This record gives sequence, C-alpha cells and structure tokens, in this order.
Amino acid sequence: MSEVMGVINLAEPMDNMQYLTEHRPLGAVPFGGRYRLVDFTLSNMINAGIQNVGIFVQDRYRALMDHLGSGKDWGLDRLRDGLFILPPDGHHHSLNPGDIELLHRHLDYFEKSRQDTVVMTGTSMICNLDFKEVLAYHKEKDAEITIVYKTGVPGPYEGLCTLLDLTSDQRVTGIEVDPVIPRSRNLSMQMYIMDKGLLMELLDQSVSRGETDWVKDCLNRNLGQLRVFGYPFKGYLGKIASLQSYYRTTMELLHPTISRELFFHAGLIYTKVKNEPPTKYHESANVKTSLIANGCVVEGTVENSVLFRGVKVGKGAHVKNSVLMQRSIIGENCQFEHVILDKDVLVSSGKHLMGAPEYPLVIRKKTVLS
Amino acid sequence: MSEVMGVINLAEPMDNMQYLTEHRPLGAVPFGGRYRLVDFTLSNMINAGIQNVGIFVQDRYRALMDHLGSGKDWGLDRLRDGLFILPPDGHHHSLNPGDIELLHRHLDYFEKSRQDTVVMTGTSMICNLDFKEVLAYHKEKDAEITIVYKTGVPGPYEGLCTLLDLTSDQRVTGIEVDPVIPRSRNLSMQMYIMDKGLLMELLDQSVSRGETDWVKDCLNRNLGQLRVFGYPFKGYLGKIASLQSYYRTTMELLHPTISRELFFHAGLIYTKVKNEPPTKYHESANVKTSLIANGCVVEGTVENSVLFRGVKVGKGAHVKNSVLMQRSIIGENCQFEHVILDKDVLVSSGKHLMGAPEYPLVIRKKTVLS
Amino acid sequence: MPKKECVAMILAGGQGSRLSVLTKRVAKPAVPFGGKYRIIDFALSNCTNSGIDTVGVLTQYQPLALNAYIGIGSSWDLDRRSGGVSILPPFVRARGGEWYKGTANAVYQNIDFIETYKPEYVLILSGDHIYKMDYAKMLDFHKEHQASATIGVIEVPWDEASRFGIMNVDEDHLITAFEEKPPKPKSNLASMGIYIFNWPLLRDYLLDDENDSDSSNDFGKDVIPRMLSNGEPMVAYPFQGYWKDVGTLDSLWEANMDLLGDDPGLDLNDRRWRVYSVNPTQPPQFLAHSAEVHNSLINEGCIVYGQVERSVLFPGVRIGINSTILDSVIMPNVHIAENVTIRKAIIGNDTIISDGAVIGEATPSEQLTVVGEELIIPAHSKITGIYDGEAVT
Amino acid sequence: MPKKECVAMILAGGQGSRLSVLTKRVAKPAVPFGGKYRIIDFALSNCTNSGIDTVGVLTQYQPLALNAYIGIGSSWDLDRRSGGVSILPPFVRARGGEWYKGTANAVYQNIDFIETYKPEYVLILSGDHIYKMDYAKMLDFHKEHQASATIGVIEVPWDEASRFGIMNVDEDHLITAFEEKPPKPKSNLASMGIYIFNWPLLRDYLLDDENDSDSSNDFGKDVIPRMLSNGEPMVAYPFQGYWKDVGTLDSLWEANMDLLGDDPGLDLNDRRWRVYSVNPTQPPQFLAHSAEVHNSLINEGCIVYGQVERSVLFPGVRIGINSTILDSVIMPNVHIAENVTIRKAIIGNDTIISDGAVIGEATPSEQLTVVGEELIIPAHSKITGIYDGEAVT
Repeated sequence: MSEVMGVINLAEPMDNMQYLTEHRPLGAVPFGGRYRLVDFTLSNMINAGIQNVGIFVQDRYRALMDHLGSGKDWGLDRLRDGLFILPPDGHHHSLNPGDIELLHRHLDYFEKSRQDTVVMTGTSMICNLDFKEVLAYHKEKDAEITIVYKTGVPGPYEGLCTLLDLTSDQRVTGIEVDPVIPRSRNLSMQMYIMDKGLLMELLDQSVSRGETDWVKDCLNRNLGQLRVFGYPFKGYLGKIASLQSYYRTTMELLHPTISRELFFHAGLIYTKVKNEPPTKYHESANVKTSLIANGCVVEGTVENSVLFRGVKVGKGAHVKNSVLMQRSIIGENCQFEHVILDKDVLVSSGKHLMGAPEYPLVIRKKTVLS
Repeated sequence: MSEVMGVINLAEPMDNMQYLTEHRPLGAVPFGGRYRLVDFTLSNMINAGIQNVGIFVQDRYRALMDHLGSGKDWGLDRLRDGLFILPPDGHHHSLNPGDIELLHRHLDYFEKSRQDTVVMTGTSMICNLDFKEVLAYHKEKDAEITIVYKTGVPGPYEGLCTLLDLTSDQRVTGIEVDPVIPRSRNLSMQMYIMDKGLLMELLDQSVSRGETDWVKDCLNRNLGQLRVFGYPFKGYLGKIASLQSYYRTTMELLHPTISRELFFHAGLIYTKVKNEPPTKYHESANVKTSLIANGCVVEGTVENSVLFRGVKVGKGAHVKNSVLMQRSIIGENCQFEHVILDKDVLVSSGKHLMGAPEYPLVIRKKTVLS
Repeated sequence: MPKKECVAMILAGGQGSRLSVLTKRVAKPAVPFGGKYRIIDFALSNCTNSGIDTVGVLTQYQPLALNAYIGIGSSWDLDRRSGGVSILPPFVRARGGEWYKGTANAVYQNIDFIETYKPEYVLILSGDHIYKMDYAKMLDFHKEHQASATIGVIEVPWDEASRFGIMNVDEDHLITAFEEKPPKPKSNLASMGIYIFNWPLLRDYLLDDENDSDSSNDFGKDVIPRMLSNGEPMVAYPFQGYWKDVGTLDSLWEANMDLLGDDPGLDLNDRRWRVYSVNPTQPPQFLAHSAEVHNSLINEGCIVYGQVERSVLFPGVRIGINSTILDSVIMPNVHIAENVTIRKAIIGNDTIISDGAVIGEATPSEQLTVVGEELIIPAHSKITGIYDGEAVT
Repeated sequence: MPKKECVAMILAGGQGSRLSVLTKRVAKPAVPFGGKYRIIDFALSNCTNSGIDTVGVLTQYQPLALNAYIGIGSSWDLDRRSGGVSILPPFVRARGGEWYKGTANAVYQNIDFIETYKPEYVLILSGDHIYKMDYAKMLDFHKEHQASATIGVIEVPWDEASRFGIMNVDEDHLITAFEEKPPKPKSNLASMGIYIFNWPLLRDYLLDDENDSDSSNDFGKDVIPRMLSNGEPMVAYPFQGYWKDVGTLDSLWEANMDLLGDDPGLDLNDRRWRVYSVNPTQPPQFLAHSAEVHNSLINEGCIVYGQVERSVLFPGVRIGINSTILDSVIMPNVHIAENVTIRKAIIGNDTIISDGAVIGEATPSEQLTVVGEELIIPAHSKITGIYDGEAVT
C-alpha cells in the first residue's frame, strides 16, 4: 500500500474524558498498559504498508510529539515520506476551527505527497484492522469513498455516535451524527478511504461554502452525488467516547480472547520504546487477572487491573478494578477500587480511594496524595 | 560540555521583518543561501559538545519543525538527551505570554534534564562563537550569570538593542533595553550562561511576582544580588533586528573574510540536508561576487547576490544586489535590483523589480508574478 | 572522519562452549539474560551511559546472529553517523585471512579500524560480564595518574583470589606486580578484564607482540606482563559494585538469581543508568486468575496461569494452569503446558514443554538442569542435567 | 527478522585498476562522480527510490573506506532497523576464509545473509554504473512474465554491439540466446549486468556452480548460460534512458561531461527521482568578481576567482585568479593557485596545483590527462597523460 497515505485527525471531541484530556488530545491518552490511543490506528496503517502519515493536531499536543518523536519506533523516520505532525499554522486562524479547516490549512502537504489515495481516521476506535482488505473492497465496489463501520454498537449506547444508513448493497444513503435516539445499528468507525484529489476538492468546496464539519456538512451534502460505501468490520471494536467507555474498554482487555485479537490479529501494535526492565514481583506480591507492563515493582495485591510501565505498588496495598498509568506510586496498605490514576501520581501509605463501576474516580496527572 | 544544556528561545521580537516572519518565527528565516537563522546558534552549541537542546517556540513554528525534524542533521537524534521542541502547552494560557512564562511552562523539561548548566540564546545574533571559551570564562570569573556582548554596535544603530553597563572588571551593573538614545556601546548578544537551578529559581520568582520579561524584569531586578559578568566577543557579529539589518548582514557575506569566519571559525555550521545536485551554469551564465547554493540552474546574469537552493535564473535575466530564497524561479529577461524573494516565488519573463539599498523590496512566499 | 578521544573494543569472540546448549546458534555475548537482555547489552549500555559513542565488537563466531541483534545500534543510541557500533569479524586480507588468535591479536587485526578515529585512548572490554560501570570515571582516573595503562580491578574474597588474575599495587594504585591465578595471592584485587591504554603506545606493543612468535597474543598473558616488565606506569582502578563473569551455566543461573530479592546487587530500575536492549513488540504481561507469582522478574508478552517463584521469565513465555516454576530461568517464547514442574533449571528459547513434564531434581538440590533451544519435551517426561534432545524417559 | 520480498546485492568488489591513480585509496564504487556523488550512489539511490530497503554491498577491496562512506546508510534512507544496507566483505569461516572468486561466488558466500530475510527475489546489481532505473517496474515485469530470471538490457549502436554481452530475444521478451561479445551480433540488446532471480532457484544454481570446479563462478559467464541451457524461462527487460559503465578513465570523464549541456541525458535535478549522497557540510559556493563560469557544474564549498568552462567541480575546490579550467573534472578539495591552465583533465582529490602550472595538452586533443590524489604540483610544471607523482619538468 505504498500508494496510500495515512491521515490521522486528532481534533476529536473529548469533552467527556475528564482530566485525561486536560493536557493532551484524545489520541495521546494512555491505554492498555503501554500504548496511547493513536498507536492502534497508526500501527494498523504501517502494518498495511502505509509509509506516509500526516497527523493533524489542534492543541495540547506536546505529549503527542514526545510520544511520536521522529516516528522511529513505527519505522517512519524517513528521508522521503515518513511521519508528519501538522499543527495549526499561521497566526490568523479561528480559535476553534472545525476539522475541515484544520485539514484545509495543510492542502500543501497533500499536494506534495506522492500517494494518490488517502486513508483518514481518528483515534477513538480501538481495533486491529487490515486496511489492505478495506482498500481491496474499496476498489471492488468502485467506490469514491469507503467508510468502515461496525454493526451493533458495542456496549451501552452513549449518544456520541455517527450512524450510517445503508442499502443492502452497502451503499451509504444517510449519516446521522450523535442522534439522541439511534435510528441505525451501523456505527461509523470514522475511517475513510478515498482518492486524494477528491478529498482535496471536497475540502476546498466546503471551506469556500463556509462549512466546518467533515461529516455533517461535507459528507452529508455529497452523499447523493458520490459513490459512498460502507465496509463492514467484523472484529473486536473498542470505542472511546467518554470516561465510561474508556474504563469499560480497558476492562475488556482482561479477557484473553479480546486482548489476543487486539494485540496480534492483523499485525502487531507498535508504541514508543522505553527501556524498562522486566517487572519485579516481590515475595509478598499477589496478582490476579491483570495486565502489567514492564518496569513495575509489585509488593501488594493487584486484581482485575491494568498497570502501565513503571508503576510501584507497596506492601499490603490492594488495587482492584483499577487503571494505574505510568510511574504511579502507591504506598503501603492503600486500597483502591474503580480508580484511574493518570501519570506520575503519588499516593502515600494507607489511602483508600473508591469510585463506582459506572463512574470511576480519576486522579489527575502528577497529583500527590499525602 | 556534556554537563551543559542549550536553550534557544524563539519568542523574539520580529515586527520589522515584513513578510519574512509572516509564517515563521525569526529563527526559521532563511539566511546565507542554505541556512535558517537558528542554525548558527544551534551549530555553535553542538560544536561546543552540547547534546541536549530545548527549543522554546510560541507560534508559527511548523516551518521550524520541518527544518529541524528529529535533529538528525545536527547529530541530536538521541535516545537520551537530543533535541526537544517545546510548544506552549495546555489550553489556558495567555495569547501573548512573555518569555518568562514561556520558559516557566516547561520547568519539568529543565528538571528532567541531566545537565547542571544552561546556555540560553535567541537566534537573532549571527556568529561563529566557541561556547567552551565562554564557559571557561564563566568559571574563571566565578560568575552566577555570564552575558556575551560585543563592543561597538555593528552597522548603523537601530534602536532595537539591549545594552550593558560594565565595570572595568566586566561586571554588569545595568541593562537597557531598546533605548532611543544609546548610553553604552556594549551590545548584549542575548546569550547567557548560568546554573540551571538558578535559572529555574529566577523563573519561578518572576512568575510568582507577575513579571513577564526576562531582561527588563528578572535580570534587572537581580543585578544587585547576583554576580553577573559580560564576556566580550571579538569575532564577526551579524545582528538581525529588521529587514534592513537582514539585508545588510546578507550582503556582508559577500566579503570572503566575513563568510570564511562565519562558516568555519570555531566549527562548521550545520543545516538540514537536502539532496540537491551541484549548481548548473549554462553557457549564457554570467555570475560575479555571489554566493550560490546547490541545485540552482543559472542561465542569466547574477551579481552581488545570494541564491538559495534550487533557484532558477532564466536567460537574459539580470539579478543584482538581491536575495533569492529556495526554489524561486526567475523568467527570462527579468531585471531585479535590491529584491528579496521569499521561498517558491515564480516570476515570469520580462519583469522588472527594484527596491532601494536601505529598503529592499520583499516578495512574499509562493507569490506568482505573471 | 572526526577524531574520537576514546574508542571501545568489546571482545565478543568466544563461542562460549561452557554455556553448551545455549550457544549452539548464538555467540556467548548474545545469550539472553535477566528476563530481557543479552549479555552484551551491559557492555554496550555502559559505553552509551559513559559517553563513549564509538564501539567495535570483535567477534568471529556466528557474526550474522550478533549482527542481526546489534543492527545499526539504535537500541543503544549507537546509530551514529560518525562512530557508533561496528561488528568486526576477521576479514580476508591480500595475504589471506586468519582467525583471531588471541585477544591482543583480535585488536591487532583491527588497528586500521581504530586508526580511522585517531583516538588518544582505547578501552578494551569483555562482552560477557554483567555490571554497570562508568568508564568516563575510569578514564579520568587514567589521565589523573598519567598512566600508560589502567586496569579495572575488584576486591574478591581472599579465599577465591587464587582463581583470578591478581594485581599487587602500592598506595598510589600503581601496579607493582601481576600474577595470573597465584597459589598464594598477596592481594585480593582481581583484574576485571577492563583495560584503558594510551593508543599510540598500545599500537607499538601490539606490533611487537605480533612479531613475537612465542606470544599467545593475549592481553592478560602477554601484553600486560610485557608492559609491566618494561616499567610502563600502570595503575589499578578500583571498582565497587556488582560484577559477574557469566562464563559458565552455573554462573549464568546465579547472576539471574542475583536480580531477585528485595535489594539485589544489580539494580535494573535505576533511571540514571539504564540498561538498553532491543525491545520486542509485545503487549503487557497477563497474569490470570489462577496465577501465583512471587519473587520473580517477568517480561512483557508473558501469559501466566500457573505458579512462578524465584524465577526469571523472558518475553513471550506461557505457563499453563497448575504448572509450577521454581528457581528457574525461562528463555524467550518457551511454552509450558499444564501440570508441569520445573525446579532449578534454565530452559532454552522456543522450547515447548508438554503436559505433566518434570524438569529438574525433584527435591531442592545443588544441581542445575538445562534444557536446550527449540526442543519439544514430550508429556510426562522427566529431565535432569544438561539435556539437548536425546531420548527422554 | 521480518521477511523481505526482494533483497538487492550490489557487486562492489572491484579494485578498478583501470581507474588507476583514482583508486589507490578507495574501491571503484567510491570514486567521486558528477561534482557531488560517488559512483555507488546511483545504485543505492535506485534501490531507495524503487522501495527496496534491504541491500548488501559485496566488497573486498578497501572495505573500511566504503564502510566509512556508507556508514549506517542514513544518507540513502537505508538506516533501517530491519534490513537497510550491509557491507559484506569476505569473512573467515571455520574452514578458513577466501576471496570472492567471481560475481556468483561472492553471492554464494553470502547465502546466509540473504536467507535471513527469506526473500522471494534477489536483485543483482553492479556498483559501477551510472543510471536511474526503477527496479520495482523491472520486478513487476519479472512477475508478469513468470520468469526464472530477468536481465536488464539496453539498445546499443549496432557497430558497438560486439563489445557487449548480447541477448537474442523473441517478441515476448523471452531470451533465446546469450552471446558474450559476439563478432557478428544478431541483436543490439546489451546486458546491463542487472539481474532479478527467483531466490530459491538461484540458490540451487549457486550451490551447483560452486561444486563445478570448471566454473569461473561468474554470473555472465557461468550461471546465466547454464540456466539458459537448462531451459529456464528468462526474459530481457528493455531499459530506456541514460546508462553508462564508468570502468575506464575515459568513460568516467565522458560520463561527467554528459551531465553538461542544455539537455543532458541524465537529469540530476529531477525531484521525483533524487540521487542521494553524503552531503558534506559546506557553505554555498562563492564566485568572485573576477570569476567566469560557463556550462559547468559546481558544488557547495567551492571558491572561484578564475575561469571555468565545460567542467565539473566537487566540494571545496578553489580556483585562483587568472586560472583557466576547460573540459575538466576537479575532485574534492583540489586547490588551484593563480595563472594555472587545465585542459581535458581529471584532478584527484586534495591535490594542490601551484602557480602557473599547465595541466593537459596545450591544444584541444583527444588525450585525457589525469593527476593523482593528494599531490603537490610545483609551480610552472607541465603535465600530460597519467601522472602520479614522478618528477615533473
């Protein structure tokens, strides 16, 4: 797929993610013990042979730049092609541009790229998908735009969903964004394949008409004229639209069948390399049904939880149904249940924290609870 | 100097640079045929053995990111240390912060860095300087802060100057920023060496007092308490503070003694590698007293000018006292005098453009004159 | 080629036959260690952390495997345009090629490589020691003492001293005598096999040594004694900290066990002195509901349903339900089925151990059991000792 | 190691003795060309531009110099974690080492290297040809024709055809006969020395070839004819465009001159097909008030006070006032003083030409003059022919 370029749009809604998106875009939210959300779509792209990826960012993206670096860990540190982080440029821009404006500002990037076809995605859809198959389908259908979707919205319905109306031939006839009452079961995964020239043409049309939203304005207006098809994705899909769905999706990783599919199915998931040593379990450790990244030191009890790299759990501590992000340190005899600790949180001995299954307690980055 | 970290502050005044800074910070302005201004201070740093450089940017910095990439061309693509581009982070910040706030936002970068000493510079001072000598001087004087300065302001005085009052022992007793009437001949080159802890302490003090300007507020207030010394720089200095000084400094490069010092003295000047072929002179070419980068194709006459990489000068064209930036294309029989073309300008045949020596005509990036 | 102050040469030549079944396909420096690393990671990481960015790796056994592992050196930050890491197998010259005859000969054959960088100093290292050491400090020590050569030494217990090369030194660290395995040691300072030489001087000695047909072309046996007898000023640099030669199966097992416990001699979690390695792309480790893990090191990509105590698990290891792993080192991608017992053993990579097998002595004992690589151990087998695929009971 | 569809092997072995004084210190593929490049840049850039990211460079002469030039391959975007560029000198094996005996033997000795990547195809290239070619298209052609081997061919003038290896083909590009330098050629399709083979098949032929003690172990002389006589389907891939073997001093000079003129055969300015190279750190070139430059290629770092016509100047060349350079190739860092005349010459790198020297025939002539590297030519000397430091008049 060296004829295809990837576009990852990081200007995504993230109002329901609490502190997790205070200092980072959705794509930079840590997930699954050692990844950031963007790793999944980025790995799907490189596993399909895409060698040129543009990442469109709006704000709060230092965390993302730190994570991606030169793209070396994804094999994207290239003289030709490679990884491009595209921040909003110039100083006379609207403070809150729609995604169309964000893309339109970098038309020159599209123009300069050698590829003719674009795969465009967000980062909220977690899956291990083979874009080569989607491209083959796109060609077979002679589609102008192909949208990846999944039938049967996973998990409880949460309002924030883009739904497709489809004919029996998989042609898309309507798109509804965030309806209160869903009228379709076909969840758009917001992954698009299309001709690069068409995308540039559509962006330019939309901007000159004053449109701002890619789906609501541009796609909807053009559904009649263009051959837009849906590609049905059959695999596991985790959709991160809120703190609740983030927490639920994380907990689903504790099913070995789900994590095996997500981490291995069509290719491996790459992430930033950290030189962490293997995780150390002390004599007093007691760990069950948990995903643990490298560099942790466990002296306490961990159950049904996900520990990111470099987490320390003290003696006598009991961590249950929780997510502890990078380098959190949990003192002795702490008790946690339904807790999400963001990075670098320090909790001193004996603290008890408890959220609810449908409302986990989030502790913001670098908090010290002493 | 692996115990020293470099800090390059790109939030610099650039009101007088016309179109040249419309889409880029001052540090990203092309200079000298194949460089950007930031290359000089960055090369001085790496030539002195500095391996960790943080570049603090405020806005319009995509050009800079493209230029610096992963830092590979400066040997700064490292697992440990290396090059860090530090954009303003978080979304609750003032739109036009002072340099103190910009630095203060990234205190964690200072903290994480292994080095104990900081060299802090801007990018408007063009020179080939040995920071190892400045550091030795700093230690010998037992200074807390050392400021590099040059006696005798180069070129006509232009108002935008920071001037130092010095004792005979080189101790700094006063600093004046942009006075209308200069009361000193010691131009601060806005290069500082100091202890990292001291810098962090000063930044924190200043922010908590509501101060915004590093020189006017923070340095001036502390001159009494701290041992601040001036290091007299003896070499060639080009100071870019306005379009006029940019043009004048560029023209000075046409003196072989100046360019030899600037490009070779204490070390080489590194820049982004482009795979341009050697420049091609056709039978009709006629080139005198000019600096020409690679990848140009010259069929016309070029005199007293600087051509950047990939410029094409058509047959019969006559380019005099001008600066043509990357990939400009000049049609046949054009006549240019005192002209600065920004990147990717296309001028069709037979155009005449003429500025004045003290007021060169600037054509903005990507303009098509047809 | 820019000049480098100091070039490091890592002697990674040995086939490591004492590591037997673990070095059938790889040279000793490439043997896995510590749940994640290869032995040579320690020397390479020490170089990186000490600011030495030009490293030659002298190897003659399976250079392709070491080449594939080290690649362009990016894992150790040694992917430099100038310098970086170079694998140096013996190559063919106009008058034909020859094996490296000894440690000194290996460096002699690569004089051209070293000369490219015009160094003032050369640091000679061994590729099969586990330790963390700042060579920059040793180099400072070398310069301070204006020595011709500096040798890293470590205090060993007096009763073991006769197994080492022992340095006698005066109060100024000046080496007065060097005895290889002395029956009655006069000192307990053992050579760690780490040398810094002034390069122009060493080059002369290497040329002399090569012309001496009686020489075995070895640093410890020939070059160092000759320099001493010539009265070159040589000093001993005393090293404090963990240091282990992992040249035998028993010492390899012991060094792995040394990483366990509450306060191990070698701290892998020190962020200021990272041990770099090639990081495989693996998801986090999964410990299932039935897992019991105590006092162990486990890497990403492992899936544990059974019990693990005092053991080290490399990436991709799977341990089935009701299986028990005690006091053992399980190399990458070993799959252990259900109801297996493993006690005091090293299991080579990619081996599959089927249901109900019993590996190692049934009771706690001194004897180590080692199972080779890429084997399939049938169900209910019993294995002790060194095993490499013969028929099993 | 991930699998690669196609691995390229560049034959860069030759000492290039026909390039005489220019290859005293470097192998032929490392000889400078075109004001900026080394000859091997073209094959390496073709690989990168064709999407082939795994390249072995087979060399046995001065491997250190080529190693230093190629480094980790970053200049050609070949600094890959998996694959990338590897320099492959002959190395010592258990049964001793040996030189590469012929082109086929060189690949035979590196079967292990190729096998690491389990490729379906192997592309064999020569390191001393100047051309721009998309090997991906040739590979498509190979697959389309379901060939066992595909050979790149180019039409040569009929009267020169007897100097080449000539392919007779049918209308389907199938090769019916191959004649090495036929006195009466039946076709004007010459082999470019570019081969794609199905790897498992080639491996078998290489093993056979190695066992044949009568073979000279060469692709053109032994392997290709044997495959043809065995009836393997082999096709000729017709290449259009500039292609030149720069194996002699005259052809090297000609190829440099071919870059000049208004519409040269080889366009170096094509942004879609860049020729990558190691970029020296040099400021822009400076043409002084007295300079006169016409119909020439000049690189960064040159300083020109004199007259330059129909010439190619590499980086760092200085030309003094009143000096005249005509129809010449001036290699890197040559310093030419004042009042010098150079006509139809190649000047080797780092040579200094003093005041008033006259290099080359005084009148336009056919004979090329070549001055070696790192020489100092005294003032007012006169030099013609091949000169490498003997006494000068």
